[in-house]
Amino acid sequence: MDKRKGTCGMNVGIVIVSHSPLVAEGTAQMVRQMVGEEVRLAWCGGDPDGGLGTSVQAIIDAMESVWSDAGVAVLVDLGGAESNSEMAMEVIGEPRSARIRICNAPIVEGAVMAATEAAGGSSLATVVATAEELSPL
Amino acid sequence: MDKRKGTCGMNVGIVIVSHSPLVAEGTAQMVRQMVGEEVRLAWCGGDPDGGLGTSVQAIIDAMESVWSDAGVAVLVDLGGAESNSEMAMEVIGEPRSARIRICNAPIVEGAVMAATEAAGGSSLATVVATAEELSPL
Amino acid sequence: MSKTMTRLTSEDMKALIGAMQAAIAENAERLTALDQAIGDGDHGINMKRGFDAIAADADAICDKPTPQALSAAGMKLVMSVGGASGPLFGTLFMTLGKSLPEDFECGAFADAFAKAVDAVAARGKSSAGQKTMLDVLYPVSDALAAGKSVGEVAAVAAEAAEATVPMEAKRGRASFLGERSIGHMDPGSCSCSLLVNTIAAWISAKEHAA
Amino acid sequence: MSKTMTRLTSEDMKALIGAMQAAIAENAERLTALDQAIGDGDHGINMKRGFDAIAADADAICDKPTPQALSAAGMKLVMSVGGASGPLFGTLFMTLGKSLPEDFECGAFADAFAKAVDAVAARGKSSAGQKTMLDVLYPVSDALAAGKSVGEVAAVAAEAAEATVPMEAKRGRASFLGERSIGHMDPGSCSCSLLVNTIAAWISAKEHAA
Ligand SMILES: Nc1ncnc2c1ncn2[C@@H]1O[C@H](COP(=O)(O)OP(=O)(O)O)[C@@H](O)[C@H]1O
Ligand SMILES: Nc1ncnc2c1ncn2[C@@H]1O[C@H](COP(=O)(O)OP(=O)(O)O)[C@@H](O)[C@H]1O
Ligand SMILES: [Mg+2]
Ligand SMILES: [Mg+2]
Ligand SMILES: [Mg+2]
Ligand SMILES: [Mg+2]
Repeated sequence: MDKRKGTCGMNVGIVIVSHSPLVAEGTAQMVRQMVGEEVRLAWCGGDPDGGLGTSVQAIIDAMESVWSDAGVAVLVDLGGAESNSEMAMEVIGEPRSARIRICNAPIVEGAVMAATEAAGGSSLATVVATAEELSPL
Repeated sequence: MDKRKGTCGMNVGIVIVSHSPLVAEGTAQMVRQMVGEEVRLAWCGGDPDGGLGTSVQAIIDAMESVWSDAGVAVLVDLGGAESNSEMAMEVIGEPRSARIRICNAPIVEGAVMAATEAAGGSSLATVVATAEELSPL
Repeated sequence: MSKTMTRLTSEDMKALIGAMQAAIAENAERLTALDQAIGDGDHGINMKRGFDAIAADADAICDKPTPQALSAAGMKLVMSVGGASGPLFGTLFMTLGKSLPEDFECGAFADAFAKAVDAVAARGKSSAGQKTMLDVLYPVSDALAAGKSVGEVAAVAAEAAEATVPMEAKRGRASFLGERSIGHMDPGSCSCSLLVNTIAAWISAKEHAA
Repeated sequence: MSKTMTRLTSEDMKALIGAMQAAIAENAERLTALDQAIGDGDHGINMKRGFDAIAADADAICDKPTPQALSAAGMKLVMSVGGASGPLFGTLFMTLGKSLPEDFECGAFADAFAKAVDAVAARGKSSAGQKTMLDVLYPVSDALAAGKSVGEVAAVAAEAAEATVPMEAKRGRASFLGERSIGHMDPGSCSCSLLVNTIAAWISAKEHAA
């Protein structure tokens, strides 16, 4: 548990991975507005050169920055964000990767829902399920 | 048909309405990357003071800027964005409001899907249905 | 409200607008705090922006007959609030304006108010018991329809707002919290109660003065 | 590829990396144009970033034994490409590295390649016929398993890339276009064919020289 952040170290962390840095940052602001500092939150967007895309290193850094034993729920937008997040989990490796879950949920709406659930102290499984209620059919 | 923009005047226009100007702009960039200039696209985000929220006037302006007889598909994030978009449609009024549809779809993923469909010259109903395949259960 | 025919003068409307604006401004922090607990923490800011916008245009609004003035005030809220409450309060005022004759007595006002509340429910795709402003608006509407006194209506509104505390939210952002929305007053309900009480106090003061 | 045991020297690896980087750089615009037609128009940029990153670190990579060098090259792609193709090509090289013995002959290479292609399919949650790079990788894998000559394998890759033109995409961004994805070559398939042909040309040249 990270004492610096009060009780949020016990809550599931949230990572937002968009192709667009603007989408990622704006989504993070919307999440913050709902949950304040109660949830560890990190975002990344843009390929390694800053264009639209994702960077595995940036995703790894984001996942590690919100890491706690409660786990991490990851919200992604399109395909490349998902597969690069999966790669990031593999690089982080066991045992931590087992506590990182990529939500099959829309990035903006899912992030707000997941974070709100996380702020209530719910388990990783519950946080993911809450986000996924919003997911594609 | 708007001759300035080539054939895109015949395609359904896309409006992105987020609580966050960053999300709206970033989503628009992702859409542009997929469809180039083939689709009329407008975005808005932020309340009338620029905070997180939506502005009915900004939504009206966005809807009018992409208007064509082919219609307009609107992508929104959370509740307020939806009801403010409905208000914007009412202010625009009949007969044009009948050709504006708010998609029950995630804002980022839905916008990319809707715009890609619109770029193919599909009808408003098809564009909306394509976006809504991604929608909450 | 008196049982005799009433017509609000331009001065009356200005006074009412001033009173509502002041009440919202004084309570903005409280409304925002309520929204911080179960929402995104902007309800006071939103409502203040809305009523400040009405007040800024009070002269033009109050030049109109009461129904049109109410509609214009509602449209101001729609255009300025920026949150989900904007179209809802806006629809309330706009429908009231559309439904109210220029001269009206209690019964006509109660009828118009009932229509306005139904319009809010339609706009919000919501109904009673979902921990929203409707949980104040419906009881107020019933009290008006039952011909209750101004003071009684105000008390009904305050009690109804309190009664949202144990409810679980099913609409709006508070619904994201599920059971954790229980134990907090709904911000929009608090605003409704505040506005009803402000109007009631103004009417009472006016009746006393008369 | 010769039927005898092979071990790629550090110089061989460097030459192969240089050849692949050059081929991608020369064709980056074409790859990007293919992706503009049915994707987001970045495939050439992505692949170039990936192979430039490998080339920039070629000395360190090529100091390692072939299997580890392949894994390191794959990891470079993963970390630098930035698009969906990064984890896919990365997985191809990394699995090849994991599956290949230090000294290998054709059969061992074909076995390792088959495993690598299966890993790509698992990574992409995809299968043959979906208009993706797999539609080149599987035929190439089959040709290797059948012991075809280097020239034959290269021809199979080029034909397989062409054969993606009439397919409808079912994975990746091109799938958003539905039927409109028909009539364009899949960018990732084009990259695969390009790389296979580049490697084949290098091997042929080397065999001729020997
Ligand atoms: N669908 C709805 N139906 C009725 N009232 C609603 C609905 N959604 C929200 N509200 C009301 O609006 C209030 C929140 O307003 P506000 O904070 O200004 O907007 P936002 O939620 O967009 O930030 C809630 O407390 C509730 O009373
Ligand atoms: N799920 C998948 N399975 C296999 N290959 C895929 C998949 N998704 C994409 N691809 C391949 O990746 C190529 C696109 O790569 P690229 O443009 O670099 O990434 P992005 O689509 O993220 O922009 C496609 O042409 C296709 O061959
Ligand atoms: Mg709010
Ligand atoms: Mg808000
Ligand atoms: Mg691409
Ligand atoms: Mg891309």
